[in-house]
Amino acid sequence: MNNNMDYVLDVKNLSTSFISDRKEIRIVKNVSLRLRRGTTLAVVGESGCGKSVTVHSIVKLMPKNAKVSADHVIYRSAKDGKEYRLDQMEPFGTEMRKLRGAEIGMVFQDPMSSLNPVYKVGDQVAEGLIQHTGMSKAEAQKQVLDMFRKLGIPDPESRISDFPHQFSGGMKQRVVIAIAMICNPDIIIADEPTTALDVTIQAQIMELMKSLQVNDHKSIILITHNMGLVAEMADEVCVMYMGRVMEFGSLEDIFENPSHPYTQALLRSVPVLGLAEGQELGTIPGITPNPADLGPGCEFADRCPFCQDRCRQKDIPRFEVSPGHYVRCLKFDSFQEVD
Amino acid sequence: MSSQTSVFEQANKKHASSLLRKNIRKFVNNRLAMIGLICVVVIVFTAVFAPLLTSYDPNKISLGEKNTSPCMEHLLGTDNLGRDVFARVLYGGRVSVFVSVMGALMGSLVGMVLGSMAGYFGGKLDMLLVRLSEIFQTFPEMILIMILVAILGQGVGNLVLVFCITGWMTTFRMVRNEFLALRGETYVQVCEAFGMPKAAIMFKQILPNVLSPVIVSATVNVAGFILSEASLSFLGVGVPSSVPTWGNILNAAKSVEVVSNYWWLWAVPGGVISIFVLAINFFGDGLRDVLDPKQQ
Amino acid sequence: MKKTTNRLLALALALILVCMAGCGGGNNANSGAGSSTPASTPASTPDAPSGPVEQTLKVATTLGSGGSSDATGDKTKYPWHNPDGVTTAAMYRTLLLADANLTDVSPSLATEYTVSDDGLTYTFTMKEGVKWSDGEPLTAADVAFSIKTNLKVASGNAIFTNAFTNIVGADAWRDGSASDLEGVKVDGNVVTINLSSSYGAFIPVIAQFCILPEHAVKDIDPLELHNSEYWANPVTSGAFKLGELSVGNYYTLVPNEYYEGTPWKITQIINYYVPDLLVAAQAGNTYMLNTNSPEIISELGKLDFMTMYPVDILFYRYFICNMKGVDGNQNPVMQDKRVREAILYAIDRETIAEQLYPGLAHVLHSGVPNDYAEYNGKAYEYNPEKAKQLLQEANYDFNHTFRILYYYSDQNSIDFMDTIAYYLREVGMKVETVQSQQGTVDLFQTRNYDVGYKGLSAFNIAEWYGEYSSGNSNFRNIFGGDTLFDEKAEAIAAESDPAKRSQILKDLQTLEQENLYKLPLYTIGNNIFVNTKCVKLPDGVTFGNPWYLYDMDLANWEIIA
Amino acid sequence: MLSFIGKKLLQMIPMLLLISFIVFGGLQLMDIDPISYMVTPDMAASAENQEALREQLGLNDPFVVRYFNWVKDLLTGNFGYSIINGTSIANIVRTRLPATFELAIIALILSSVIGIGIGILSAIRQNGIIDYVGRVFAVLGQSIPQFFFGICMVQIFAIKLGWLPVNGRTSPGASGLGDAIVHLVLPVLTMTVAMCAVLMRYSRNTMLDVLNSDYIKTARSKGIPEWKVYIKHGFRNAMRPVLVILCFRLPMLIGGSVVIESVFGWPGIGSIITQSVVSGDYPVIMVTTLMVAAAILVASFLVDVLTAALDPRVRLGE
Repeated sequence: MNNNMDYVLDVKNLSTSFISDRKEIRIVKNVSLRLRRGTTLAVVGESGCGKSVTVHSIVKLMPKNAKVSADHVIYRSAKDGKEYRLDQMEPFGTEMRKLRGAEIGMVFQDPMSSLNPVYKVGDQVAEGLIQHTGMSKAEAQKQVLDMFRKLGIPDPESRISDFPHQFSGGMKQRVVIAIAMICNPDIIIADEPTTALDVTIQAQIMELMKSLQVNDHKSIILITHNMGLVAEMADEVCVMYMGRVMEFGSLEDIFENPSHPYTQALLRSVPVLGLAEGQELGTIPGITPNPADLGPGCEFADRCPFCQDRCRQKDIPRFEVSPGHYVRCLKFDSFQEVD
Repeated sequence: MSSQTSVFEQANKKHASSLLRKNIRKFVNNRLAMIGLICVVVIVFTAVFAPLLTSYDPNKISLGEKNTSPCMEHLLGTDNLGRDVFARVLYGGRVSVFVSVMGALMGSLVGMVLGSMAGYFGGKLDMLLVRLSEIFQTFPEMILIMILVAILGQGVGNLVLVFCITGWMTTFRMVRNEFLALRGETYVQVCEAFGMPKAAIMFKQILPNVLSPVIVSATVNVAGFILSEASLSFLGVGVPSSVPTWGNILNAAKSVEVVSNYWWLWAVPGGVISIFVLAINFFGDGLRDVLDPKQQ
Repeated sequence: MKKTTNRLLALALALILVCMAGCGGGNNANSGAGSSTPASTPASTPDAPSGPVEQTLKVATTLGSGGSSDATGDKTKYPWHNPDGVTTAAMYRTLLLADANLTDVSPSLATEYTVSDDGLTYTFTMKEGVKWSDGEPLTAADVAFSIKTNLKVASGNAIFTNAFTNIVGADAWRDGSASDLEGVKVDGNVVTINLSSSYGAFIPVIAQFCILPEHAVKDIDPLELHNSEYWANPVTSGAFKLGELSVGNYYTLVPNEYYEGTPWKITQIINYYVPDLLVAAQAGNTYMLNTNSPEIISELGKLDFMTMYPVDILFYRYFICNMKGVDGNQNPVMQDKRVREAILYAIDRETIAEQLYPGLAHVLHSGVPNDYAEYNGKAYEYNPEKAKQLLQEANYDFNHTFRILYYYSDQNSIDFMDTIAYYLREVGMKVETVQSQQGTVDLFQTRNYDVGYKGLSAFNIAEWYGEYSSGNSNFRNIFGGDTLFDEKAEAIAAESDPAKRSQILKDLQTLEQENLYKLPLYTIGNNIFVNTKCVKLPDGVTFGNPWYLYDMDLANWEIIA
Repeated sequence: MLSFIGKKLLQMIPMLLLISFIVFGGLQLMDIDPISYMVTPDMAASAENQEALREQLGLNDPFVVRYFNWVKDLLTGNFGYSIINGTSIANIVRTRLPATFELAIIALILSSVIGIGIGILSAIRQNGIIDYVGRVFAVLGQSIPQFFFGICMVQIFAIKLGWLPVNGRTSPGASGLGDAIVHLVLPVLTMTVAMCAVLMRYSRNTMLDVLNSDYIKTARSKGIPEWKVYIKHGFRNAMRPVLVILCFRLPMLIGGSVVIESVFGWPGIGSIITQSVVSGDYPVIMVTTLMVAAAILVASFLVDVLTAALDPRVRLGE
């Protein structure tokens, strides 16, 4: 575990639960994942599977009724070569704040509501920069201009003093990305960055993100339910279902050799251009269960065609089916169990 | 195919009933809201069944036993004419609660009808009604009420009317805005394409969507009107002073002599007014949490 | 970021400025109103009184009492309504000054007066050297002007109208057909008044009649005199004149340097406008007040610094029956005398008086109070059975909603009406009590009632009987212009011989009890309270009817704390 | 921005005209004769003279004639005279409007500062002590009849303890800020309590809404300190709806002054309106309600301008 400088983010057994109606509901369960420096990790799954909660738990932007615990959440900074234990930091303390924005940038799902309607976009982008570097407003503005140019926002000199409502959705998302990028962070966490956008704009934004990763050597966590995007963007994929990582592996592992029944079903449901006549698009039978009603055992058991009695008895361990390819399914209990 | 639909229907029903159950549970779990509901129910109940709860006539004068402090015979004492305070507060509640509840209901009704019309038809009618509501809102409520009372004269029915006239604007705006938003929805257009009568579309299809906030605002109005009734009594323009209402009973007890010597004469009506208003507010808050979570 | 902070700061500043403008504006307006007064007077008046003033008498007026010109606190009192209170006595003088019984008089502005044997000619000789507070001389012409003006005002106490209409040529002067009032002549410092018919109470009325300055009032339309802006800064003839008027708050009176009499020991009077007299007394903001409210009396009784002086006055409370008007308006319900009688029998007036107005109310059986020698002893005792029987005899429709109209808005009156309604319901009647905001119109024009609850603070007993007269422009609308009482009612007003008066009174009493147009309930006494911890009253001062002007020896009142 | 202000100002004129017509028309339906009010039955004087006065004051003219005369007079700056006590209405307005505004504005500022402050604090520390105490206070303040609260305050602080004057706006022989303040305490307190309650609840709820919004998350993701998140991103956005509710509360504030002024003998416009409504003094009702309506329109106009300043979407006309 000492050559781990390669992993910019290392999460071990992260669990999050919410307290509602005086009941504790587990939303994220023992999630472990690692983000390799300069690569993109895609977290995929149906809506409500805990993808967003996972990353929000990592950066500790959680509401007060959430309980987060983890064996460790380690961030390894390239700037100073230090390891930071995120799980041991105060959510809104100085240490955590120093990392947020500066080392970990975030892009949220809905650009329409992610920008504060009452401030000029330039100021909003510059805010983080000024906070972390203490530079003057004028200097910051200059950097913002550069960033706008880089992100392909036309006419940045005048747009910089416009208000969010004067921007289109795609442009707003570029501004949000600018906010995430302005301090030159190592990691960008993009929480469904294109869901709220038009298809053509989606492609532009994704291209932009890809180029950031490749050219600026950023590490990206991409949260999405769009398998197409995953195929295009990701280096590694983490498939989640009901707060659990069902399968984790490289892009090839997942797409060429999907092992978990859920991953297989997920992939079958992706529309492919030139679908042969008579070939049906797969659906996953049943509906997503209510997290409060889940029993023990595999969360996917109810919808799984391979389900056996033993699947419903206790939590399913992880099996490493090939190096770096983990599956949480008893079908693979012949493989080595890792925790 | 048909079995599948029925499955869906069942699922829907199950979902709906579980939503209702969830809402009820949510409401029941809100302790303040439950206390509020219980208080409101108890007070309304005692007012409605006043004759069963007390044998005294609220207007029965017995000058020999005036200003008796609470005792077994007169649970809450008597006033300066020897009338039983308990009976007066019970019977007074009938009028006060009736006036405020009716006022709020009528106000909401007027607001809903005008709001639906303004929002659905839009155009000049909308502009006219919006202006009208703005004018009504520009007037200080108390002054408007006083002028209206001066025009209509004092009386229980008139007060209901006055509350209705002064209380429709909030509902109107709410309903109108919602209608404006929903008018363009596909389902409304489908209904129109089917040739459904306009009134049916307005009241059967769109209106149910805005009922929740309207109900909440009506409850809040009830609380406000109870207080207004008391203030009007103080200014001498409320329900005629010969009719026992909470406001009139409290107003009769405002003199320094009563305040310092006969606590039960002001504490009882004052307490009942405050408890009822508090309870209504708690109840309304709870209702809002359940029915209308986004509009806190 | 910085810019936003600036903007927020500016916003806060703006709000504060708006607030200060609000306050500042208010203060300016006040001092403006205040300083305009001292500007016209020499330096003796302190511009804004500073520090404690030694001899300051504090009194108070209730805000919002209907029918009073100073009810809103915009101006001082109009002295031709009720010439009552310390402030009126301090500001205005009459030709003669009445004693506490309002009957005997002593010289004031007039040094002497004569009455002819036929009682038709009065002469008043004016005191020399009297000046108004603005330095102008007060002359006999002012007296003549005041009487003439009073005949033309729209609002004023009826005692003046009733007396002055007897002056020769009064009607012609009032309707404008004469350019002068024939019966009033001025000759040097003598005023001569000729009456067309004798009027017994002429001298007592003159003793209530404040003389106003012709030079200051002549340009004001008499019809609007009662609410003229003039009263915000009037010219006075008494020992005091206006110091400062702070609208809605208070006004102060300061010594009038043109006052030729002995200066008062008191050197300042403050009249506060208050929402509640009792609270003002508790807070020490009024040293003197009068009340007939049992609640206030009992509360004031708890303040050891307030001393009570009960006064016995002719303040009638009674029902008037709406029967028929000269215009043909009919209300058959009340036309049956048995119904009117039944109402008197149905109400336990003794108990009500005892319980609601302990020690204050005295039950009446006619216009003659029970302790008068003329009282004939006839009484309507509480007898609900008899009431029921009478109603049945009269074929009274028990489904008829019997409407009682009243115009008092104090809690005592409301309680009283509730009690009356209760008693009438007990004999099987359906009763509704209606509070009216505009008594005169509702009682005498709209007339949508069966009986009306009315009060009369009578100057003398003749005023009570004057209401029966067919010439009474109000009562003829409900009594049908019946001439039954006319002769006797006129006689009691004109007659001044005690023996003859006594006989007329007895006759009137019988006539009244036979007809019951008015249902007498009770007379209500009054209590005057003086803060004797702060005020030292001179020996021998007696208090009288608080609605009228009389000699309280105010000049010798002293402030001791 | 200027055209925005101009547009709003122009909109006020027809509003005022319409209000004046409605009020005037309404008053005609009012069955009150001011002359009769003025002369109580206890003190009835000559009926002929009263009729002459009625004629002179034009009370016998038809409605439309009176309305146009009135508007004409108003436009030439002649506000007319009170029928009841003959005071020039210009005088009434001049002396009394400032008093009412003084009360209303101070109560407004105080209740805004306290109400919004506590509301926002309790939103930030949801379910904390401030939140709890604030909510209890809010709910109590909203449920006690104002006049009764006022009467009790006078009894306690002015009579029993003797700390404060019982009524009025100034005392004779005293002047300056101190005098003004002691007179203001009780009426302002009474007014503030109810107003505060509403604002507290409302600003707490809006602030909670705002704190749950995405841009707050964005702001936090930048790593800026929490207080900056609250003040810069939260407060300013929460202020907009609060300002709107504040604007809607203004009429209530003035309306509330009707009761407060009666309780505390405050020489403001509210007590005059009460008196005029009761006595049918229509010229006074007309002018005072118009003044109040105008004042409220101006206030809501100011709120509009403030909203525009706070929210570029409104300012730039979306």
